[in-house]
Amino acid sequence: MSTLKLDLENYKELMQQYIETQDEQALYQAEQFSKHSMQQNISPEEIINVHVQSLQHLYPDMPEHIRSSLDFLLETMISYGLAYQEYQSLRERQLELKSEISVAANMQKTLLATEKPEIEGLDVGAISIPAKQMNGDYYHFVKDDSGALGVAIADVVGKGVPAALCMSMIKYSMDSFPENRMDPGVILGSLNRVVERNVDSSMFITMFYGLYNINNHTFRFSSAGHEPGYYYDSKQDYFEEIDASGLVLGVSPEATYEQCTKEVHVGDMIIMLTDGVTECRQGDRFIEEDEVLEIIKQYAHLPAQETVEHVYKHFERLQDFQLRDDFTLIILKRKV
Amino acid sequence: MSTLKLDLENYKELMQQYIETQDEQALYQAEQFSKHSMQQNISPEEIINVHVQSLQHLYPDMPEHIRSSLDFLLETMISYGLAYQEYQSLRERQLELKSEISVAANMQKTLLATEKPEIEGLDVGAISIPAKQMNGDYYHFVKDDSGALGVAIADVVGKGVPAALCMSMIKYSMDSFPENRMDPGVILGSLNRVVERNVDSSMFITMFYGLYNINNHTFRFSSAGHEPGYYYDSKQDYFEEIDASGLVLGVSPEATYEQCTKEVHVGDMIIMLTDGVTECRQGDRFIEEDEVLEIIKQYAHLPAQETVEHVYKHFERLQDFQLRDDFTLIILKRKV
Amino acid sequence: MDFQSCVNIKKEWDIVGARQLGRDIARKIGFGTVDQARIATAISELARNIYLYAGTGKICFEAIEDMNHKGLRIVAMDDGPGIKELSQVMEDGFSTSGGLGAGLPGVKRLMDDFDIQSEDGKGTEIKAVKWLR
Amino acid sequence: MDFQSCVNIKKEWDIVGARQLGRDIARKIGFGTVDQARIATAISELARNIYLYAGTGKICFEAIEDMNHKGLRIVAMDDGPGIKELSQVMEDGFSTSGGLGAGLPGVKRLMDDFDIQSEDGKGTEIKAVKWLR
Ligand SMILES: [Mn+2]
Ligand SMILES: [Mn+2]
Ligand SMILES: [Mn+2]
Ligand SMILES: [Mn+2]
Repeated sequence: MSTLKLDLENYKELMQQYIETQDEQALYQAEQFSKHSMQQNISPEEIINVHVQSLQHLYPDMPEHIRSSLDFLLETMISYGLAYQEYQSLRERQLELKSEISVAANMQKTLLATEKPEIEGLDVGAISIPAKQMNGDYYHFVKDDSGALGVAIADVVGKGVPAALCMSMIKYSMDSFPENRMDPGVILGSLNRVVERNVDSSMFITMFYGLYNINNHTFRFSSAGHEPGYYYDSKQDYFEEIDASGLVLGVSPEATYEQCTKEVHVGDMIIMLTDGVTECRQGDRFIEEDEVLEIIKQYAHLPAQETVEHVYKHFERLQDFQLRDDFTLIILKRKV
Repeated sequence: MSTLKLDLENYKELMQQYIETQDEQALYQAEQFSKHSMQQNISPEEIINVHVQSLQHLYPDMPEHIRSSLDFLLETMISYGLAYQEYQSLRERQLELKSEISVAANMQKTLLATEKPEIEGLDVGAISIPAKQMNGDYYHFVKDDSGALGVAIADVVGKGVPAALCMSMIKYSMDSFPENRMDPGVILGSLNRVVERNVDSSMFITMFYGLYNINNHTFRFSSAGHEPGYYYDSKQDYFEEIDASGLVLGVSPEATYEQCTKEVHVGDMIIMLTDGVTECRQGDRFIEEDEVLEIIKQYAHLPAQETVEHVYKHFERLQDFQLRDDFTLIILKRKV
Repeated sequence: MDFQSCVNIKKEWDIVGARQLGRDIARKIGFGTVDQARIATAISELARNIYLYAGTGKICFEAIEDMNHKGLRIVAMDDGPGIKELSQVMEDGFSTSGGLGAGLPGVKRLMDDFDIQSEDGKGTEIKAVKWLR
Repeated sequence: MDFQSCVNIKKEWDIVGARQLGRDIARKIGFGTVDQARIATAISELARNIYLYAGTGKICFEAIEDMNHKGLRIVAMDDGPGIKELSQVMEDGFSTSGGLGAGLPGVKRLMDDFDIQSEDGKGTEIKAVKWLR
């Protein structure tokens, strides 16, 4: 109450100064005054009221119709005042939610963490960056009993919290698979049943699963409707799409997954990615597939981890530092 | 532009009406006018502007100082106008988040769903209601090979999205336990290691795990720092606390869990709950433990499922239909 | 409650009548311009809710006094269908959707105390108090 | 750009000078009272940012014209530390925290076009345009 009275004095003086001199300084201070008032949660109708009172002090002979008109104006401001108060409480709630989701995002990071494997003769690079706080992409490495390397890369249709919940399900399902049965087609088949049973039918997951056999350097893979990967033939300097037929996870319990095999030669690369990489946009323009491969090639001479990081930075800048979709890129390069 | 002009006419007429008659109807219409303006995203400073223009039309001889004062007033409204626009965009974002979380909450329901077991001679009731959209409480039933019934009840410290993520982890871990090894102490021990490994150290889970042996009617249980349960002796009309010592999950990897056993007689009940039941609040007053037990007894003659539902409704009303914490209550009643 | 301090709400025009009576009483109690306008807006919301959702009902006003200060109590009653999802209706941030109505959270904000009782099929009673400061 | 249409920002007082010059040019271009006030508020924000975070810099004004309409371009330049987290600074809802500053999202709202370039350690340049409607 006393602060408001103080402010009334203040307002009256500033207004008087402006009326007398019409100078910009008074207007600048008017701006400061209103910001200060907002900090104290003063509603716009109270500003009108202070205005009326200031006018009455300064001009006791103010015409009655002016006074009435200002009462009328005040009445129109009540609804704006309500919106203003709702704004304050919305902002608080929003901050709460924001911090809640940031806690969840950190948990998700811990939960989904996978260790990049150290494997003799194979250079591995992997990066996964969420567009918002929570990641709807997922990748996972696992070595099986025979020393083969299993690589999963997945994308939930949808972003944010629901996608994150869905991904943690995938992660736990995969963790519970026995470590000796790692055929890509079989793994996708089991995951498909888990997703079909547990998740609302409106939610889909695409996944590419590959198994790199370190002994004979073959790459066996299956895909559940996922973005195709690429094989880079370094001798011919040529990219070849690698894909296998299979339904996205969670659509039909009977889905089966084709399994394909690719021989990998020294110096060649296997590239796995999500559509957040291939569907980068620059303004309204979608990036062409060729452009993505061009950029990968540009950094291909570097260690695989540096390659994926440079490619990410390239497309991050291209998109004004605001990803439209989660971005995940994995590269396996045969060294010897 | 044209709508705004139209509104200017409208405002002028209403204002004139009010100045001439001072009647309430004009003020009511002023309110309608401002709501209509808000619908069209018109900022408060524009209302001031319309006011000034209306005054000038009606009173071309308006004193210069009044005109100046209104320019000054307009200046103070610019910041409020900005807040108003931010309010609009915040509200949109909030609606988005709300629907995102409601999708996630539905997923969680599907994911955490557990079937209430039908067991000869045992009457089972269970209810779990989240305080906000997502549930940080969890319960789970499982029958083991010997026909014994395993019951888990858990509470994450924390609510909302992070708690939900945490709970889905618990659920997947429990699903991956072999179905023949169901000693309460062992189960809590394994879960403790999972939580300790996977979850940020700031997040705790309390859990009570019980195993009801249908052959000899004994109840074996362990607790990870969870709210104690109760045994209701129907002959003596007496509630006895049942508790076992053990650390909350996720604090120390070496925690061990005491196992206790309780014989269950015909007509008696085992009550498991979370602190959302025992820490109900009415206004500023916490409910006493006795009150909770009193209410349970009041409905104990009903089938177990009806009992838990009536108890929930009682405390929901007591708390003005706004739960402060997730509410979970399970009752096992030996029938024969 | 005194008969004369109630207004029956049957048609839109009655909203204005309720505002008028409420504002007069508020002025007599000693409320200033801003509070008068806030009280009138709260009355609008309550009366419009009756008019739109219950069809008919009434709004009563009472000058009250506790140890420390004077105040105005507004009671809105109807025998309409009642409000099923109270917690949803009282939720913030969406009441002024599109700006057409401040809704009940708005009334709660405009006044100092707010209490609502509603039973499915048996109507709604809302009590709101504004204290003179 | 014409020398006379720039104001150097070194002390708080210069904010008022920038507002004054900007408002004069806006008035000459033909902007009405509301837009003049919005432009002045945008100038305040830009100038205060320079004063608070860069120490010194300048704000320039230019009357512009495309095929359809006239407008005012404001350019705020400094050699300060630059803005590291652009996406965070431009995020909505938290800029007016506590109500002390409308921040850059506020400037974006007050004007029609908005463009920002900032390099870590090399300063910031903000261009904002308001079109006459
Ligand atoms: Mn996705
Ligand atoms: Mn994607
Ligand atoms: Mn909890
Ligand atoms: Mn709890």
